[in-house]
Amino acid sequence: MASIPTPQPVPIRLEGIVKRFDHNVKGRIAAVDNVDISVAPGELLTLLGPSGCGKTTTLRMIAGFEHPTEGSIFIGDHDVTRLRANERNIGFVFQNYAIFPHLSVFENVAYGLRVQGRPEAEIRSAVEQVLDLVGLGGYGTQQPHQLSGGEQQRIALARAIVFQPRILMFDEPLSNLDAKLRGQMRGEIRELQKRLGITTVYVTHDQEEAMAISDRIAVMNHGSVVQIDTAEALYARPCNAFMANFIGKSNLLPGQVLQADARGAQVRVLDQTLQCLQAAPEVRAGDAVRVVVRPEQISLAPGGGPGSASVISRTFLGEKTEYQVQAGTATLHAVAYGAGASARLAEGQAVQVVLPAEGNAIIRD
Amino acid sequence: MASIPTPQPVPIRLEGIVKRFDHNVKGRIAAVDNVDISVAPGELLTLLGPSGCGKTTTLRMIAGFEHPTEGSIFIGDHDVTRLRANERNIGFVFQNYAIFPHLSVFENVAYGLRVQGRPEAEIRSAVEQVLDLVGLGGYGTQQPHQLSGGEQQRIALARAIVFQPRILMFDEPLSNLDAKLRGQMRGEIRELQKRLGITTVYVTHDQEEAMAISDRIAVMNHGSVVQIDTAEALYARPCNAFMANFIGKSNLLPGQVLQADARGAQVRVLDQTLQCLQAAPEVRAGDAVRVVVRPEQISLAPGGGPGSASVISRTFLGEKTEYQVQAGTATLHAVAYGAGASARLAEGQAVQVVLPAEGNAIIRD
Amino acid sequence: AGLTGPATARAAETLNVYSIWPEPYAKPMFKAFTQETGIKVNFLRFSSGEALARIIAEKNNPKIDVLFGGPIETFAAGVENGVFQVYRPPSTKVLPDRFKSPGGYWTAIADDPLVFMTNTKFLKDNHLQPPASWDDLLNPAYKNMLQMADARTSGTAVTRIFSVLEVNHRDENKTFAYLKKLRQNVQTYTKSGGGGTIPIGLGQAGGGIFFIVDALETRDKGYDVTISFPKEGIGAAAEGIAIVKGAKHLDAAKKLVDWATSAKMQSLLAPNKINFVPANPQVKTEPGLAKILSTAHIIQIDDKYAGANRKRIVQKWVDEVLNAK
Amino acid sequence: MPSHSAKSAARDPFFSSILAVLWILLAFFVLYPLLRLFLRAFTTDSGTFSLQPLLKVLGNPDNVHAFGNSLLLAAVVGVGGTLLGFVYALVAGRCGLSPRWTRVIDTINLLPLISPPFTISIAILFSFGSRGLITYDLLGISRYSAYGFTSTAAAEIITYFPVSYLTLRPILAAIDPSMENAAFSMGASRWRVFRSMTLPLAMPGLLNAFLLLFAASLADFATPLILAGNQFPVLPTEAYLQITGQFDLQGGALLAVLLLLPAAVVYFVQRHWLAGRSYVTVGGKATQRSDVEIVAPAVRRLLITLCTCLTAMILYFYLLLLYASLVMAFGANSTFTLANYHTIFTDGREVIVDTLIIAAIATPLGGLYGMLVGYLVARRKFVGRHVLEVTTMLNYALPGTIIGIAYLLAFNDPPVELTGTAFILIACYIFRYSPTGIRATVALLHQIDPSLEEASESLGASSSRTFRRITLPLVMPAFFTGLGVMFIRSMTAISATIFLISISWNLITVRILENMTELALGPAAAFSVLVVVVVYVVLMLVARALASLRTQQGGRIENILGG
Ligand SMILES: Nc1ncnc2c1ncn2[C@@H]1O[C@H](COP(=O)(O)OP(=O)(O)OP(=O)(O)O)[C@@H](O)[C@H]1O
Ligand SMILES: Nc1ncnc2c1ncn2[C@@H]1O[C@H](COP(=O)(O)OP(=O)(O)OP(=O)(O)O)[C@@H](O)[C@H]1O
Ligand SMILES: [Mg+2]
Ligand SMILES: [Mg+2]
Repeated sequence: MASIPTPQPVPIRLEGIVKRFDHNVKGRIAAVDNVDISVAPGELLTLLGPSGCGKTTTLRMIAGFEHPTEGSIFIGDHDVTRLRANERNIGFVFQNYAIFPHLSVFENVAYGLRVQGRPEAEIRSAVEQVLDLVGLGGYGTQQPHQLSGGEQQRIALARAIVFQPRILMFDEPLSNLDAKLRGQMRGEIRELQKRLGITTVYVTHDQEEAMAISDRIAVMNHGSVVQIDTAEALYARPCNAFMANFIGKSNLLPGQVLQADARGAQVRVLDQTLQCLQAAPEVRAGDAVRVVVRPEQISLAPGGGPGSASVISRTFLGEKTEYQVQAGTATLHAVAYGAGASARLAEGQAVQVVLPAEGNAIIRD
Repeated sequence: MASIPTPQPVPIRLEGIVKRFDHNVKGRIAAVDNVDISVAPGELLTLLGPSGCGKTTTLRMIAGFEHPTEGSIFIGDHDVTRLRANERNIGFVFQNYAIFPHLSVFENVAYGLRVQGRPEAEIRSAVEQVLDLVGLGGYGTQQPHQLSGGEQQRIALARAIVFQPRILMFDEPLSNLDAKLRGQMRGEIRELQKRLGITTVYVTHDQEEAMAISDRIAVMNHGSVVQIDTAEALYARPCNAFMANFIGKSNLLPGQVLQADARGAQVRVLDQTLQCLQAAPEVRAGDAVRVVVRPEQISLAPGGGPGSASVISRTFLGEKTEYQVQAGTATLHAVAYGAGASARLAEGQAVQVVLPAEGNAIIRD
Repeated sequence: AGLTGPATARAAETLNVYSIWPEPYAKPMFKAFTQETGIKVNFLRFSSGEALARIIAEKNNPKIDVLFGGPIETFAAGVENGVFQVYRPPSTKVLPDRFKSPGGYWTAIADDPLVFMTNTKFLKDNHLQPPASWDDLLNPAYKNMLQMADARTSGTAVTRIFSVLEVNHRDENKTFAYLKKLRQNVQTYTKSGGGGTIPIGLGQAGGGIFFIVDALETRDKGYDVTISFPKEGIGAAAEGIAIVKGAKHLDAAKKLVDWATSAKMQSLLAPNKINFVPANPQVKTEPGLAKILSTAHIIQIDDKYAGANRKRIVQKWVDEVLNAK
Repeated sequence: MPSHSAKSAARDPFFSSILAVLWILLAFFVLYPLLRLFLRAFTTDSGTFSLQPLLKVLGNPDNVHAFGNSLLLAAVVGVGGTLLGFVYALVAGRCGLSPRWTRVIDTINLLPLISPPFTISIAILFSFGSRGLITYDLLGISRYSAYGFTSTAAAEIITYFPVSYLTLRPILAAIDPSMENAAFSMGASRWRVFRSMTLPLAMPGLLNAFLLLFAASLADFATPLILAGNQFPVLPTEAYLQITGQFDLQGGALLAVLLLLPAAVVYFVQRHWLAGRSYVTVGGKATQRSDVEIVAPAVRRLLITLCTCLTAMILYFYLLLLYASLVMAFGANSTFTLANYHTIFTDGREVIVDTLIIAAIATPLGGLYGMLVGYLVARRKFVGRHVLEVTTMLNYALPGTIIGIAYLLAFNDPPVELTGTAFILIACYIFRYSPTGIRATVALLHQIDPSLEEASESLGASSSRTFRRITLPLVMPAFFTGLGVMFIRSMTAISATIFLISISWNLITVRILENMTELALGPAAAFSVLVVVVVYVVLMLVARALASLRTQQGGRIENILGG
């Protein structure tokens, strides 16, 4: 792409951001409610959360399309809260693509470069390069209405990255692409972002995509940030039940703390004693808690006997098979990978359930 | 939802469907090229394929928004190729949602029922029920422009299913929803579809979604149907390299057929002898073929020794960890699930690779 | 034409005029004037109402020097609005009283009698004689087939109404009774005095009452129309000229008024086929025109009476005739 | 898609300076003249301000009657003209006509708009009068009166419907076919789809067209002057007569002021209607075209027949005009002659040149002005937005006579002595005839998702660049409409012009009017034909130039002269 000197990466900081809208029934709602987020220079931070939780609204405020009702936004050292969008130098991929319907594919992508007044030859080569990158080489002269949904989305992507802004914002940029292309595109985005050190905020509804692409992930719910951390930390130590279920699937098994200290706790769950990580605030012996057990950590083996459970349902999903298992009063979700014996359990079959012995997270809500 | 007597499920049949468009550079291209598909009454068939492969175009022709350049479309016993869209009685979820911007959420959803002239009370209860179903209870009086991307998509969904059409068509109906909601919605769609026996054509780019929801899947590429079958069959016996890589990930390992008969073949791959399923057309001893090995079927164990391989890269993805492994000249993709020892291999580490002994598919392209 | 700068501030010996006489009439007059005096005349042509409305609106900073032509009605209204200045040209002495403003604001340059004009084919189709009496126009054969001017906008109409008044010895009851009956036959009252001539020429309407200039013009164009006069008599209206108060070229303006009221200009009317009757008694009426007029019984409309009652009568006409249900 | 973003004016220099300039211009060319007029209207003879004159005017039952007539006429013309324009827009945009036929319809339908003053009225008189070519010669009806409400309304509808057509065509073109398709797929009949999708989605266009037509009819004095006859007095004519007949400027001004009321009511009703609803159909996702036939074949035939008949009639009116320009004396002497053309090209040379110069200057300025105001009003939030919007409509909603007088009062005396210059004519045109462009732009912008402009800004483009590169091309059809109407009006305006022409600057239309009153139908017709030809040639050239400009960027939006 264009070869101007890479700009210095800049940090982004949101302080106490609130955005209220009028809702016809619910009255004045806070679509974004007191959000504090810091994005380090050159970092890729993902906003993840259920539909309607305020991701797009947050992103639009950073980009300057919407002004916060309260709070401040800093880019670098500058308070940009009241700055206009075109003064922020942000590449934005819109959830609805926002393809210019009157411009050809080429002109759509070239737009940002033309604004910067780059020479024609440079524009031409940069655009062709990025079109190849998104798999649309040769589509330059097509009109937007002649493109498929995914093709349009890729144009939106190409348009935002080609002019190498100081900051990139992606609002579900890959939602209409197939898994393969999505994987490839997210690789490209990540590679480019790292190479150029562009501070990036990425919105997705796809947990896997979030984990694969992000330095850190901010999970939002109902307009607030629930937890910000790296993918592994979020997975290993969800801070509450919402988190436990939102990033990956969880079985939240009720248990009783047998004994606890600063390093950890022993919890009795389903007649098994599990070694768990300490929670914050700390739990003490005797507390009733819930233990997070991931479906893939549960081993199922065919066979009845005392304390055995039974398979309620089975779903084949290619690389894995999902089960629902009734163990006492609890219904467990479990997964078996590959085509081994545990992948061939039938509905109604009696099984032995083994929970992971250690490293389990506790939640106390 | 509305309680009219369920209509008799109808089959759909496409015969030799071709649709050509003008492409500015490539000339006249066939977006859909000689497609034959039969959908059984009450079946849910998914069209799956890379972006731009012709899924939307196919769907639009079935719905009557576009006329095929060649070929015929049958719904039930009727040739509907030239029938108008409103005579086909099809619920359609558009890839771009096509929410009516001038109508409230309630009126958007109620539209189909109003067309059918249902009584007001019935409409009201049906709409409220379906809005609850898609998690948007209480949004009835909102205007579409006040909704988030995912919320709009759910309205589109609600609008198409509420009036219980004879046929349902979904064009990536869940692409803007998070995994959890997506899982839940596809469950609802499937349940509804089965209960009412509505013949359904479903377009998605998401392999997992396709597998979870479909009776059968038609995989398309470059305008043609590559393979139609159940999810398990497609996964187990991909007919070519494209299929092997498109549904799930594959290692396509070159091998030599040692011995073959109608039931199967023995193939020598990476110094291991694997029992494989016979391909069509059959392979014979001495043929050079490729064997499809799924990443999750490869076991990695720490440890060097003769024939050992080494880890090139590791990506943590929550429930699983992906590896690239160098085995001789071949680069293998492998996956380890859970948090066992094989999930903690480091980059550069020497590992032993074990391929699955039997049930492997062969491709001979 | 320059994009900016008022046109008035041009060469010294020019004169700016609004002409109510149409261009084909005004142009040869001004041309002759320029030849005679070397003063160039810039003029714009407006209908009488528009011309006066402009002059009134421009009162504080007049753009023109002279208002040329047009019924003295208009001039009287102008005097009321205080837009003219007193000037009595030399020929005032020879003009009858009817042809000059009592205050000396305007002077007449021509006279214009009213006539009945009918479509000849219409007469024939309906087996009618050309109307020779005011009452002939009440014939139901004319129902919805007459066109004549609206008194609110047209001097023609006012002259017509006063003609009827005079014929009826200023008995307003009798007059308005007649006018109301006449209204039954009127298709439309046109906004300008000559507005009905072409429709009558084309046969859209059967007939009407017009100034002789307009009637003869219609006939000269080739339309088959018949001109006749009522035996009871019919009025005439004078055409005037006046200098605008605050005129920027006063001397030149005076020269134009002098010239227009002189025999010199008025003897140019006939050669230019302008069918006005010269106001200046020193000029002889063109024989053709004189011949037509010879059958006519032109009556005097008393200026004092007309001036004093005009507004009231017009309003009464509007209320009782025009808006009658 | 939370799209209704608030854009702060304060931090946008392009925007705030534009706004400032705009307000200064409006203050000077709209508010100030009207203020002068109002002062005049509400000042008693003793020189004090008073409502007494107004009460007097209102107390006159004739005026009240005329007011009622005006409302009736405006309502009928507004509804009739809007619907007729809509029918044409449907035929052009939804009936699958070939581009050539669309162009033919476009071309002919522009005629009434170009019609120099009174042409339609006169043609109606000659065709439908008691000896009319159609009523008498063709149908044998005699003594049919062409005067009155019906013919006035018909003439105004024919004269103004092209405005509605030009406003609505781009609106229909911009409706996303997937909306209609979605409705179809749910089993809705074509009629229902039309009723519940096409019609409501075109609502911004329909309401704006109605507003334009309603106000235009309310302000039109020329057509009723000729056609209304005596049974059907209307306010603008009364005002005109008051001023030019009774020389009662005050009374005339007061009558005219009354006209502002209904126009304002209509404006607020349409705003209220559109508020809080969204009509965005040009979203960020481009939609595929569709093969669906929106209009049923039978209806299609019906619509096309209807339009063909009306188009034929319009054509006939103008052939009549052409004929009149080529004979010695219409109806009396049918000898073929070019004398009339000779006359206009010798005597009329100067006015032709003057008219062209003024139109050439006023058109681009007025077009841009209309576009800009439309954009600001539809897209920007700033204090006094609605006041600005109303202000831009004022000169349009008042009869031209009144505007002419107001300008004369305001600009006749130093220090702002503009009378006698071309400047005053140009200013008058720009501020009187751009509302068509404004309303068309506003209507079209209602359909366009603001995220497109946001995308441009996020790519670093300034507001002005975004405006030029994104907004402008997207509302190009509305811009064309504004430009075309502006040019046509500059070539044909008469009512205000009468008071603003000067010895240095005289215009064709004034000459036409003059010729008419001089009974010189021939030259009047020849002038009219000339105007029509000039307008077509110029519009064609402009359309072509702009089209080629846009194809370089790969545009696809229709222009004023079709396809
Ligand atoms: N109107 C058109 N003119 C020209 N080409 C078109 C037109 N519509 C679609 N195409 C092309 O046809 C191909 C198939 O389009 P289609 O919309 O069916 O793809 P799709 O499978 O739905 O893809 P996606 O998953 O990206 O939505 C695309 O390559 C597209 O560019
Ligand atoms: N203009 C508006 N008026 C009223 N409510 C709005 C408006 N825009 C957004 N909302 C509401 O604010 C909430 C947050 O919207 P937002 O678009 O930020 O969600 P999101 O996290 O991007 O969701 P999705 O994943 O579905 O796109 C939603 O519930 C939405 O209904
Ligand atoms: Mg969103
Ligand atoms: Mg698609």
